[in-house]
Amino acid sequence: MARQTFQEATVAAIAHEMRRDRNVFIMGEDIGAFGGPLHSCKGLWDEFGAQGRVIDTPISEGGFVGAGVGAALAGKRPIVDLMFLEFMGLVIHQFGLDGGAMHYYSDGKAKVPLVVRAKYGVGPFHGHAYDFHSWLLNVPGVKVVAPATPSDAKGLMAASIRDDNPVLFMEHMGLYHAGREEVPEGEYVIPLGKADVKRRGRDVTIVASALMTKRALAAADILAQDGIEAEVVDLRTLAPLDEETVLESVARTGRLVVACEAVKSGGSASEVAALVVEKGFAHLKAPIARVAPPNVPVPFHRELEKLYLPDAGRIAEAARAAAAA
Amino acid sequence: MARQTFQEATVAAIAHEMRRDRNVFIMGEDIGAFGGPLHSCKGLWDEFGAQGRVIDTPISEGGFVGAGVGAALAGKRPIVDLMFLEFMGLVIHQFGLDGGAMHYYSDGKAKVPLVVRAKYGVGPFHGHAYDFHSWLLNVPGVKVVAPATPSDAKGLMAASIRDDNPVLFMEHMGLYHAGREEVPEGEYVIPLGKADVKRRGRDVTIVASALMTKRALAAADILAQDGIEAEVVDLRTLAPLDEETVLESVARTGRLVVACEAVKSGGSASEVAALVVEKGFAHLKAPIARVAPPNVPVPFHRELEKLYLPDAGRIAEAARAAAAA
Amino acid sequence: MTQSNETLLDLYRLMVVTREVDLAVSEIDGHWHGCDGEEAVVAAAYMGLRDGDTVAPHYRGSLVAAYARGADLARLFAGIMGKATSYNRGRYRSDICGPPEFGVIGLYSGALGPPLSYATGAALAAKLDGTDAVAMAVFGDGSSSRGDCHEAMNFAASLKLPVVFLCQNNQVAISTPSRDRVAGTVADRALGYGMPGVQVDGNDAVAMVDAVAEARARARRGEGPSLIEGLTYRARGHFVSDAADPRPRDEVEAWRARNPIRLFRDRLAGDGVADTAHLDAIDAEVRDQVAAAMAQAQTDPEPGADVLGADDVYA
Amino acid sequence: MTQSNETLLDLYRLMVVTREVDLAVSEIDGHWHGCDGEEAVVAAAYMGLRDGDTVAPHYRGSLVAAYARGADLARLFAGIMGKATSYNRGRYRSDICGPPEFGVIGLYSGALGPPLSYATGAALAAKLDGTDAVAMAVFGDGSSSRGDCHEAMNFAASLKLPVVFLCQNNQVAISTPSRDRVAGTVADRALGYGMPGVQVDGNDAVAMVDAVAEARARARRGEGPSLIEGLTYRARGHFVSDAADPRPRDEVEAWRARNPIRLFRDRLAGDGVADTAHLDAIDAEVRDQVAAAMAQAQTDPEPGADVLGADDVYA
Ligand SMILES: Cc1ncc(C[n+]2csc(CCOP(=O)(O)OP(=O)(O)O)c2C)c(N)n1
Ligand SMILES: Cc1ncc(C[n+]2csc(CCOP(=O)(O)OP(=O)(O)O)c2C)c(N)n1
Ligand SMILES: [Mg+2]
Ligand SMILES: [Mg+2]
Repeated sequence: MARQTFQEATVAAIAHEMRRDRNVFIMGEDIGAFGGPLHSCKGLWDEFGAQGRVIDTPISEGGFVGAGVGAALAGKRPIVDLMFLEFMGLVIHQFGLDGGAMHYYSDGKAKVPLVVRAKYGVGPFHGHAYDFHSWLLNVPGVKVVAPATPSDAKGLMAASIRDDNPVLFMEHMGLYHAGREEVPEGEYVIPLGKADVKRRGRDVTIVASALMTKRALAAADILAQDGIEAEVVDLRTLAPLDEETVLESVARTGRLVVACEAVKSGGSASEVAALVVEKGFAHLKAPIARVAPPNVPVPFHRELEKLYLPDAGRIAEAARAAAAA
Repeated sequence: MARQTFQEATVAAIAHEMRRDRNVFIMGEDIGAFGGPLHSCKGLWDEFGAQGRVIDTPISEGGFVGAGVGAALAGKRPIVDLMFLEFMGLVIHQFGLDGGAMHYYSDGKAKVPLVVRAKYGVGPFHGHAYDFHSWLLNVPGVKVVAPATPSDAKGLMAASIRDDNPVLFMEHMGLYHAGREEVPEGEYVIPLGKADVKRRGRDVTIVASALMTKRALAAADILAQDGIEAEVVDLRTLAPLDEETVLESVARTGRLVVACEAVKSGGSASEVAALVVEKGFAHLKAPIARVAPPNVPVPFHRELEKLYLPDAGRIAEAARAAAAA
Repeated sequence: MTQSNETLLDLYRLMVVTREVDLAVSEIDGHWHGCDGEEAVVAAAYMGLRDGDTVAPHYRGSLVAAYARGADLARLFAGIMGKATSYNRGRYRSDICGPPEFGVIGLYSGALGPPLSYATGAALAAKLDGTDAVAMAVFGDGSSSRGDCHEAMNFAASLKLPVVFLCQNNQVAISTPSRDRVAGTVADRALGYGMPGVQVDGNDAVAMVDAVAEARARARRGEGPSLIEGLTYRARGHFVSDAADPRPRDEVEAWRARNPIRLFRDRLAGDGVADTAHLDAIDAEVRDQVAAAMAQAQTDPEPGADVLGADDVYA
Repeated sequence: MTQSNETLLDLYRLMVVTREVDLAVSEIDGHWHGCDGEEAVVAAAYMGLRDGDTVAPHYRGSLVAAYARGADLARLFAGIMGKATSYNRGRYRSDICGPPEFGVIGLYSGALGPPLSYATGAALAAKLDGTDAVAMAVFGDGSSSRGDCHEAMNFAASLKLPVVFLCQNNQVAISTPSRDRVAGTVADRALGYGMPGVQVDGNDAVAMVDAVAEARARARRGEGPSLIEGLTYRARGHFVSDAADPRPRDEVEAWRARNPIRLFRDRLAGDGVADTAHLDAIDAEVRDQVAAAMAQAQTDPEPGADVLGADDVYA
C-alpha cells in the first residue's frame, strides 16, 4: 500500500501498464518533460520518454485522438491525454462515432484499445469544468469510467488500458489532489462495468459517480443523523451501466436519488432513472429524484459555481423527501 | 393550402422567411445551383442565388457552422445545411458548446439566431442514418426540433428561423419525400417547445417524434383493434421538452411508452422517462417502456436495418404490455 | 525513378480492375461512386504496398484499395449488397469501408477527413515499433478542406512520420468545382508544413506511380511525410445515377479524351513493354474475374437475424 | 505604409496599457496569461478598428482587445474576479472572453481554434451586408495547428472574405516550442490558400502596425483575407504562477533584451515623434488609469444568487 492522491494513483497505474506492455504509450499536449497540466503525467517522461513512448502533440485534438484510433487499430494501446473533457466535443467523431463503431462494423476484426483521459469538474482549478460524459452513453461501442477515489482510479485505469474498446477515463479536478488514501501497490485491476456499493443502507438508494459519490457519502452521514440509512452506489463505470447493482439496490430500498454533475437535461442521471422505472418499477415507492446542475453552462464566480453544483445538503434533502414519500 | 412533401414544405418555409427578412441566408455543401442533396434546397438558388444568399461552402463543417455562429452574432440569421446529422459530431463544439453558451455567458448581450438543418434517419437513402440528437439535450442553450409531418416541418422551420437561439432542425429521410399532405400556404409558424397530441386516447400514452410518431400512430391503429386506446404525443421539439403536455397525458393514462430512433442507452427517450418518473410518479400504473434501437451502430443490410429500428408492431406490443400491467 | 515492366503491367492490370469493378457495380448500385477517368491515381495509390503497411483510401476507390491489399473480390462485392458472405456479414458497406484485416481503414461513419488521422496513427505505430511500414492517406480535393487534413499533415510533418498524403484531385466535390472552394493548390500546402509537395498529371499512370514510389521510399527511410496531388478528372457524375452534370461540356470531353487507361495502354505498347494482344489478354482476364466475382456475390446468401448482434458492440 | 504620429502614440499607449494590465492582474490572479514581450503584436492587432468591425482575439491579449474596442477597464477587471459589475455580472471570465457588445468574440468554452471561424462568419456578414467592415482573427502559434485554422483560412480565401488572420507567434505553447510541433512556418501557409502571407518582426511595433494596416485596407477593398505572422517571444511563463521555464536561458534573455515597448520608445524619441517627457507622461497616465480601474474593481460587489439564472439559458 502507498498513500496516494487520485492523480498519483492514476499515473501509477499508467506507469505500471507501460512497464507491463510495450504497446502502451501516451500522447497529448505538454505531457513530456513538462509533466502535463496539473501533473497529469508526472514522472512518465523520466521513465519512458527516452523510449519515445511519451509524446508531446501539436494542438490538434482531432488529429491526435484520430492518431490514437489509428495506432490502436495497428496493434498499439494508446493513452491519449485530452487535457480537458471540454474538448470531447472536438473529438467525439474520431473517438466515439468512428472509434466506437469499428469493432461492430468489422464484425469483430477491428479492435480499438484506446484510452482517452480527461480532466473536468468544478474544483480548485477554475475553468474547463464542464462534465460532458453523458453524450457518450448514446454512442455505441465506447466505455465511460469516472472514479471517485484514488484506489478506484488506479484499478480502473489499469482495466481501461487493458480493455479492447475506446474508453473515456474521467479525472475530476476536485478529487485530483484532494487528499491521499491507501492504494494497493503494483498490479491492481478493477473490472469495468461494475458499480461499487460504497455504503450500505436500507431506506434510500443514492446513485452517483466521481465527486458526486463523495458528496453522496457526506449526504448519507447527514441522513444518518435523522435516522435515515442511505445506500450509496458508486457507478464507477457509466457505460456500460451496471444495471444489476442499481436494480438490486432499489429493489431493497424502493427509493432512488441520482446525483450527477452533468446538467440535468439529457444527463446520465436520466439514464439511471429510465432504467429503474423500466425494469424496477414494481419496487419503486417514491418518485425518482435527479439531483443535478440546472441547464446552464458552468458559471464563473465561485459563489455561482457553488449554487450550480449539487452539494451534500441538496442530495440529502432529495433523499429525505424520497424516504418520506 | 398546397399539397407538399416534407422536403417541399421545409423549403417553402425557408423561402418564405428569406423573402420576409433579408438577414436570413443559407449555406452548406452543394446547396447552390445543384439544389442540395435530396433537393434539400431546391429552388432557393434560382430565387436568392443572385443576391448571394445561397452559399456553397467548402467541405469544412466546423468552419462553416462556426461561420454561421459568427454571422449570427453579427446580426444575420444564418441557416446552415449540414447535409447529414451524422456530422453533428464534427461541429457540436461550435454549434452547441460555444453557440449555446454565448447568450447566457454574455448575460444576454449575445444572440445566436442560427438554424442547423440536417438529414438523418433510416429510410430509402441508404446510409448517413444515425440519429444523433440526444446529445444536444445535455448542451445548455440549444433547441432541437424534429417534425413528423410536412405541415409541422413548415411551421417549425419558420419558428426555428425566427428563434434567437441555435436550433437543430432534423429532417428525417424516411419522411422526406414520403407522401404529400395539405400544408398552409404563406405565413405559418408553430411555436417551438410545444408538443402536439396527434391522437387522443385514455389507456396508454405513446411519446414519439419524427418517423416514430408515424409509427406510433400506426401502432395506435393496431391497438385500437384490440380495444386499447393509445394517445400519441408528438414531441415536435425535443429541447426544450414540453413537460406539461407529456405529464398531463400520463396523468390521464397512467401508462407510458416512449418510442425513439436514437439508440436506447443515453437516448432522449430516457429523458422523457426520467421526467415522468420524477414528476408524474403518482399517476404511473405500469413500468415505462422505451422502444428504441439496440446499442449498436445502424447496420447496413436492409433486413438488419429493419430489425434495428422499432416498427409499429414493436411499439404496439410495448403499449399492450403497459396497458395490461 | 523507373519501374520494372512487371510493375507497369501490374499497374495496368489494377487500372483495368478499377474500370471493370466500376462497370460491374454500376449495374447493381445507383449510389456507386465510380472512378471513371481516375484509374491512374487510384491504382498508383494502392499498388505495391507491403504487409504491415496501412492504407486509408479515399472513399472513391476504397474497394480497389481492399482488392489491391489482397481482399477477395466476390466478398467485396457481397459487401456492397450486405450479403452474409461479406467480410463483415452485412453489417457495413464495402464500397466505403474495406476490411481492416487487410490493413485498410475505411469510413466507419460517413464523414470524410478523420481517416487521414487514422492513417497518421498507423504511421506513428510503425515508428514506435521501429518498422519501415508506411501509411497511405488518400483524400479528394473537396476533402482537402477538412480540418483533419491540416491536423494530420502538421502532426505527421512535425513528428516525421512515414505517411504519404495523396490527393485524388478530380477537380470537383459532388457539384462544387475545386477552383471555387479549394483556395490555392493542394500541392502548395506542403510548403507550409516543410514537407515535399508535388502536383502530378493524374492521368499519367507512370508519373503517378513514380511519385508514389518516391514518397514511399522517403517514408520508409524515416525521412517523413510527403504530399502528392494527382490532378485528374471525374469523367462521370458524383455517383452512377447522378443525372445532372453542370460542368462545361468541352471540359468534360477534353478530359475524357485523356482516358488514363487508354493513354497508358498506348504507352505500354509504344514502349514495347507489352503488345496489344498481351494487353487484350489482361483485359479479358480481368473482365472474367470481375464477372465471376459479381455472379458469385449475387447468389450469395443474405444475413440472418443473428447478424444484428445487439450485444456485440464491445470487443 | 506610414502611420501618423498620432497613430504611433496611440499604439505606444496601448502597448503600455497592455504591460500595465499585465502587472496589475498578475497581482490578483495566478492564472493570468500575460503578454510580457508580446505587447507590439497585441496592440497592433487591436488598434484602430472601426465600429462594425469584429475581433476574435487570441486569448492572450483578449482583455486588451476589449479595452481597445471601448470597454471599460474597471468592468473588465471586475470580470476577472467575476464581480457583479462585470459585463456579464460574473457569469463568465473577462480574461479570455470580451463583451460581445464591443464586437469582441471570446472563448465561450476553453477551446482554442473555433473563434477563427466565428471571425470568418462576421466577415461573411459584412460581405452580405455590403459594408467595408473587417474581422481580425488572432491566434497563437500553438493554436495554428487546430483544424479550425485551416478551415477558416480556406473558407475566407475561397470566398474572398474581409478577414485579417494574425498569428501571435510567441514561439511556444504552454511548454511546447513551436519549432517542435508547428511544421514549416505559419506565414508560408498563406501560399497554399493563394492569399498574401508575411512574417513580421513582432517586436517591431511599426512593422506590425504597418502590416496590419495593409491587410485591413486590402480586406476593406474587398480583395480578401491575408495572413500576418508576428514573430515575438513569451518573456515569462505560460501563466503568472508558472514556475518552470525549460527554455534556454540565453534565448530568453536575448528576447527580453528586445523588449518591444523599450524598442518602440527609443524609436519614437529618436525619430522625434515624442520626447521622453511626453512618453513618461503617457506611462504615468496609463499607470494611474489602470490602478484606479483595479481599485474600483476590487471594491465592486460580488454577484447575488439571482445571477445564476437557472432559466436564463435561452434568448
Ligand atoms: C465530413 C463530410 N462532409 C460531407 C460529406 C458528404 N460528401 C460525400 S462525398 C462528398 C464530396 C467529396 O468530394 P471529394 O473529396 O473531392 O471527393 P470526390 O467525390 O470528388 O471523389 C461530400 C461532400 C461527407 N461524406 N463527409
Ligand atoms: C483546443 C484546445 N486545446 C488545448 C487547450 C489548452 N491550452 C490552453 S493555452 C494552450 C497553449 C496555446 O498555445 P498558443 O496558441 O501558442 O498560445 P500562447 O499560450 O503561446 O499565447 C493550450 C494548449 C485549449 N485551450 N484549447
Ligand atoms: Mg473531388
Ligand atoms: Mg504560443
